[in-house]
Amino acid sequence: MSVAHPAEVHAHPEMNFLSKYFFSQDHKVIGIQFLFTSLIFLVVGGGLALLVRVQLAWPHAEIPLLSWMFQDNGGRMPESFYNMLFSMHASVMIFFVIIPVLAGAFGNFTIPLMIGAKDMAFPVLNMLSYWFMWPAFVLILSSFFVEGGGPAAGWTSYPTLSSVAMPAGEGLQSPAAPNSGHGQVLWLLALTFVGISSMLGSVNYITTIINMRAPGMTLYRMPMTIWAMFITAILQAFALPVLTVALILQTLDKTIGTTFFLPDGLTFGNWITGPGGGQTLLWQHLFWFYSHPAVYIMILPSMGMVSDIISTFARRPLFGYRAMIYSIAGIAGLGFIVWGHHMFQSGMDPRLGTGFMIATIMIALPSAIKVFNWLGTIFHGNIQYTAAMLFALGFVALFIIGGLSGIFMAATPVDIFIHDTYFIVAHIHYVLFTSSIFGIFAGIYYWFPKMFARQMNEFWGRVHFGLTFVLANCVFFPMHILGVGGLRRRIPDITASPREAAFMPLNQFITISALVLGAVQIIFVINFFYSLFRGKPAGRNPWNSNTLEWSAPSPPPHGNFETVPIVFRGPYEYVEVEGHGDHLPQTLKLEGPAPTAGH
Amino acid sequence: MTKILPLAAFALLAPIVLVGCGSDGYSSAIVYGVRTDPLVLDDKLGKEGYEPDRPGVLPILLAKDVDNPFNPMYEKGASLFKDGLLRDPTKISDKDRRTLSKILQAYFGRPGEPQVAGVDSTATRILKLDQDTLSAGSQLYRLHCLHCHGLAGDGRGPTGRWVNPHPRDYRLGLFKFTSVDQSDVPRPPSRGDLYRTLQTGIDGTAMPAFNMLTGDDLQNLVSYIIHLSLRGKVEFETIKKAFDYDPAKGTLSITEDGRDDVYNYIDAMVSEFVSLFAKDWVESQTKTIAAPSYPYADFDKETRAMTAELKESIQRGQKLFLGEGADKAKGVMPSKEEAKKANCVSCHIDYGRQARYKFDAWGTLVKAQNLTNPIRRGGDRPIDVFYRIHSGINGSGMVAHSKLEPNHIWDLVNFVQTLPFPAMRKAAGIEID
Amino acid sequence: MGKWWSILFGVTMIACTLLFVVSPFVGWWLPEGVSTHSWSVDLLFYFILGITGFFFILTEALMCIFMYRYCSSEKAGRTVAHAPGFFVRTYNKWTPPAIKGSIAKVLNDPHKIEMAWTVLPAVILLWIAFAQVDAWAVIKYQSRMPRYAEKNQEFTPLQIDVTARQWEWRIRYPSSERFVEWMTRKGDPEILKDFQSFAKIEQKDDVKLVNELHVWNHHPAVLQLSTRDVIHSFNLPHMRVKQDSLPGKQIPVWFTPIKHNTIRLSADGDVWIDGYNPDTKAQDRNQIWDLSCAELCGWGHYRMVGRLYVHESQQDFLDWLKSVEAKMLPPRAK
Amino acid sequence: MEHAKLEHPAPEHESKAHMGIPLPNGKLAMWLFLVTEIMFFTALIGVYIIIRNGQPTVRQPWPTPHDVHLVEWIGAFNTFVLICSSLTVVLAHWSLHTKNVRRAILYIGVTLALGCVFLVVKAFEYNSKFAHEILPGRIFEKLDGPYGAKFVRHVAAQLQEIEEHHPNSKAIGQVKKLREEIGETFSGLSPKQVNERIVGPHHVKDCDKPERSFMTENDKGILEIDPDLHLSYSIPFGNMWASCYFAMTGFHALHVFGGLVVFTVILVLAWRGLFGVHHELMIELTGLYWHFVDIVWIFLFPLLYLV
Repeated sequence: MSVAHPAEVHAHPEMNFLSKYFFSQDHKVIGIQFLFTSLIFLVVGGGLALLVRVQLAWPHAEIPLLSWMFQDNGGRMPESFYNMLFSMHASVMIFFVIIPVLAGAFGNFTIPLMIGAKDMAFPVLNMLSYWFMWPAFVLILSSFFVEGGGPAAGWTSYPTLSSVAMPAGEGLQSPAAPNSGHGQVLWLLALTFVGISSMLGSVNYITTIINMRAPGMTLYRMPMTIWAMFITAILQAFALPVLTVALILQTLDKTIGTTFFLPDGLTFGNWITGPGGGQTLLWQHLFWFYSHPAVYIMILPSMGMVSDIISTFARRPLFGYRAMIYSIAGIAGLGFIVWGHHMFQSGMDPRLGTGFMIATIMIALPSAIKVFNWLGTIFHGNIQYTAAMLFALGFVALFIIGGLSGIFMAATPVDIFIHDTYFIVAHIHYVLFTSSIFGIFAGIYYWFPKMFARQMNEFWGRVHFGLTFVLANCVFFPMHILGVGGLRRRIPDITASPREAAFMPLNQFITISALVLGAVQIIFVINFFYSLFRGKPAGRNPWNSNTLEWSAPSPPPHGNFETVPIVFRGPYEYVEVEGHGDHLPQTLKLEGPAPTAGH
Repeated sequence: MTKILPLAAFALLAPIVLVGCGSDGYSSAIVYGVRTDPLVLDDKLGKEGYEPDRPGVLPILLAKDVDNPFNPMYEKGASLFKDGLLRDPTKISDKDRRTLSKILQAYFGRPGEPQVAGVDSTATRILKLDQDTLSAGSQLYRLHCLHCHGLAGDGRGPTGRWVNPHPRDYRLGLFKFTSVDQSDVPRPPSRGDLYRTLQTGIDGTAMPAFNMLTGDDLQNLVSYIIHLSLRGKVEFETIKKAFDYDPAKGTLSITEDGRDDVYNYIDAMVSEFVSLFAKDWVESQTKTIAAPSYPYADFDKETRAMTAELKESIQRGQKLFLGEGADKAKGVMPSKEEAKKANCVSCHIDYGRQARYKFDAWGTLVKAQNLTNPIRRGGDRPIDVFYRIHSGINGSGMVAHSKLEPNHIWDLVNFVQTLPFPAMRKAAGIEID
Repeated sequence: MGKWWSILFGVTMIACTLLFVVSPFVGWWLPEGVSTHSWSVDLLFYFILGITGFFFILTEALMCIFMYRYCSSEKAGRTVAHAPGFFVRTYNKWTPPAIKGSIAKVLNDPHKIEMAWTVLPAVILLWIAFAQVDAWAVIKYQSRMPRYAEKNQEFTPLQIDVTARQWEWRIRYPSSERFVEWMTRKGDPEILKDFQSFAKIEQKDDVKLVNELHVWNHHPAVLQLSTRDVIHSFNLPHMRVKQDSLPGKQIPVWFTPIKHNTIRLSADGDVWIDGYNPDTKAQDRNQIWDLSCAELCGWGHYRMVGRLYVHESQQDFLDWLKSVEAKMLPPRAK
Repeated sequence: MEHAKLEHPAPEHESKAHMGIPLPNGKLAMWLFLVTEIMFFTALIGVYIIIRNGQPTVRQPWPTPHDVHLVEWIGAFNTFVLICSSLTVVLAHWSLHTKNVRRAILYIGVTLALGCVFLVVKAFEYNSKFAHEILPGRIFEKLDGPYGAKFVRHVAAQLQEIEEHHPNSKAIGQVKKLREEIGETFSGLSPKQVNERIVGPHHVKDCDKPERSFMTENDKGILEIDPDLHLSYSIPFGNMWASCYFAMTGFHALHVFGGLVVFTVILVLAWRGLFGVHHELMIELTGLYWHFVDIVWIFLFPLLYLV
């Protein structure tokens, strides 16, 4: 990573290579570390997804390239291997890509810069939050190679499939599935480490945002990115410990013979499990108590970043700035009382389902407000179609689909039919791929100049967007149709049921689109690395953006700002002022009466 | 940046080229291998009472696994082979192995193109061993059975070692659940037995029901399983007969030194075995037990209560079950002549609740079923339980009780069906603890 | 140049919409609903589809129009000259609106428009939420479960015990004798007791089958769902029924079919086949109704597929049940 | 709201280094950390409450403290110890606030000692569980299942050991008789009957009553005669109880231990002469944490020992 650093960096001559790039306490380096490791995992997770798709489209054929691994299965992929693929795809994407990139990379990089602080409140803690990810990386990757293979009980890891164990002290193998043995234990430990890392990060973010803002940076002058990161961190602080407890308890179930999630007397052929008394639904409650807010942890930062980007490139104040904040807070608040909507068909008391349904449907409201506000922002704007802006607009266009399809699932009677079908798969991918990942791409294109002092190639960025946008819809939109047809998810061979076999042509179309979509991302990778070394040098503020980070040098030195910035105005005042064009940075102090930019 | 263009174009095209590379059947590279796991020649492999295998460590008798110090057979490892309880086919010389493989392939083809050569047309017709049926069966087997039962029907597919009881190894020609008369010699099952097993699955094991497949598909599968079983048994007996273990060299070699024409020697042996075993199968198809009529009326129509004759039958069944080994502590004593006949409790200790582990014909550890558990692997219809008692369970140590009087078998059936359910035990007036 | 992007967005979204329009005609759509409550589920589905479809088209259309209309002529990073517009007060000055009249008053007051687009969806969403409470209650609330015919009930439901295991459905029916008693003797406390004990206590003459669920038309069936190993999900897509079965618990599920799909193959034989369409009086692939597992339950999850047979009448069902019983036992001596 | 005019930056902004609430970063972070800890223990305790109230029935009740060798007064003593330590940590903070460093060190020392007392008592309690095999995965329950045979064998081995090593036990006669009845093949008595012999007919839970009992009203179980013998017996829901007990008290003990490490560090600092009034914030934060640990125990004690 030989990025050309301006001279300011050399003001800290005591730092050697190791402490500068590896054990750095500088929030920007930590953010970039998060970004790089997570992008590597993005490749891993994407590869797993493509394998899943190949198996789905040609379930009876030999798997190209990998068939040598499966000679003893007639060249086909064993079903347990397929289950591992999608379980690991989801786990990797959620816990090792989206959350670390959004909260870890962008959170770290943007928070001190955008609030005008020198660094995080606790730089050492910040460094630890990155290095606590490493045990998780090692554990999750090693789970592929242990006896029985990686976990295959889905990313939700429902007991008892995931947690049935041999009696204490008789090995970690599981009678329920080969993969639920060693691989599952490693998965549980990996996620515990991710949880610790996120928890350290969230405490740090909240403290930093509350206490380290630059003079004049009142709460209502903070950019949406910071608001989103702030609320995300609060979500993490409250929800993560519950997941940690669930993970620890399941680990104990699997290793020392406790039975929190295991009823007694389960029969698996010759194995009949011993004393029990636990409840399987308990895991689901604990898991979703975290993992539903986690869905918002995975989308809110993207929403924040997209708000910033849209406002910048539409050259318009963000419409309804406060409404945006309240709706983020509303989503987060409601997010804590709707976890049961994942469990409508789970055997939970159906009367609880009614309550969860009403709360869930109301979540659509703040989401709708946000969409309308984004539309309001580009209305009468002067839209500059940069790659970042395109991804942000793509986010809005496709988040609408993801949001609207959520209403189907929230409606309990309709959920009876579409629960555990491809409709769910379509929904989560519209929210997580075409929204969160689009937000991440937008953020990378937008902040790349600040991170590396060079600009990414705009032309290839737009090509990347155009192809990704079209192909993502080719991949994920037909899944709605599969779901409406009642195709179950998580099955490697849809020909097992004649009703489902009818969807084969659609499935093959999706797979081909997915393969091309995967290939298109190579454009991004090449563009990223090419620009890293050869990109056009960027000045401080290539986008004429108003927020604070653009008033720092590119890349910002250790300590970020030459002088402590003083904030005079809100982040989105893209209004025309005599002598300033429409670029009114937050640090700009105007003579005369104050500007009153509304929204 | 111009360099990116061709790269991107390549990247876009690559997946399209990849699409549809694989074929839907076995590739021609896949052939049946000559077996490598030991031949179990005797089931007295060790003392009773070992804990069973754990998931993931299935074949405790795999030769390399006996060398594993954690294997319970480790201490006896070497002597198992010396004493002739096991024979290790990995010791066959490469040349002989190639010869055997070639000959077997000539008779049985490969998974993509299975066949059974060397049997007469009657057998082919009765057992439906024609090539069309077999290749249809082989395709289905690849999709539905292979991952547990393995390519050669050896029960060692990729997921096979993770389930307990282990998937059946067809290569001994022994099948557990038959409705065929087993009183004199162990016989292969009828096609109907295999069909029913496929259709209903085996409760209490990882064998699921396959009744979402059509009847024709199941018939094709039955044929293919017969094919695998024939091939396996021929291979087994050939290795057992033709190759002998030389303790000095530690190898298996051709038994008769005088013959230089190894190919013809093995070929003749294989040819003989194929027609012999096919005959066994054909014979089995006609030896189905004719179950005698059921003598009792079970429930009173009006009150839905057990009839007195059913109660008596169940109580008789208990006495038959306990036989001579009846426990004084339980206060149950059978009459002399009844006691001699069944005596199930000698294996199903404490109604199977405290049964001990034993080795079966495949060299795996099994124990007599815990009959207080309602799961009946051979099927839970009364007629299924009747067959189990009458014809036993091949290879497992459960012997055929075909000498028992039919009515006594029905008594045992009634008792065994009552045993798992406390409410029914109470109604029938029997106590088990 | 920038306007091109709005066209890309528009075309993609139109393609997506078209897919939803076309697929019902290709057969990629909701399977036929054949239970009494399936229509209420479908109605809600179509209703939500209508509302979300409307808002989808509205928002995407607005977005594409805005993207087309407000494309900047300046390159990224340059400041631009702002055209006067709604909602924005430029520096120290309120630009007069372009639209005149009463609509303009609303459009130009951001408060009002924000209130409008908050309250309107809120009302619609709340309405959706409350509209479906009753449909949900009928399908799932145990208080609405059909019970043994006591006072004001016409008939006793068929009761079936369904046990899931990796990877099949093991299904237990009452014997034909017992079943006839249930159906004919109403209000008898003895029979009530027997009826209620069915789910908890197995009996010697119970009929057990694998993967084959038999019920008959226009009669409620109550299934007592349990599992022996991991979580499975009982899924009858045509009946709009889905319910997870939990280890250690027994969960009732019920439905009433309104169409049958099973006939006797030959007049006096005991072979029964499904896939019969009573409307067209012909065999029909779409009339094969599957009973699948919808919750990941291990590597055989995908193949955990059984079949649902709906007989035409109670008599047909009884005949079938007797034919199965006949195979369980050789003929009785007496 | 949108129309609120953005006021000119007030003069105090320029004088302050940054904005924020009047709390040191450390204290704010400590409170946030405690929030996460509260959620952690809420989840644990919630799990316990749900399981405790979820499945048990009259036939198969949740174990009473007596069933699982839990002594109320020991728990109460520990609660008292922990409350005292909370007081001393407050006093330490107060002493430092009033610049009395020596007394502060003394109080910290006392707190450390009290914390150690708590852990030592806990260790004794744990030991009694280990001795009677009240451990997750080791407890027998549901004797009619496949684990019945294991239970009988386990008891047979224990009986043999008692005969060899405790020949003077009051119940040695019954022990010998039971072993004889179980027999060489372990098939003489059913698991439920063995269990009844051990705990006596009055203490058998409904779900473990054998269908045929050979004990009369006057017979006493082996453990009734000699409660000190280490014999396994059936505890319905015992495994769940042990799971919850060890998870909750175990994580609490880990937190206590963490606190003790901090106190030790403070004492080491003091020993080296580095401790002084500038550590007030540190003591305050440690105190906050220690109070939290204390409060958790105050929830755990009644939930486990009294309810």
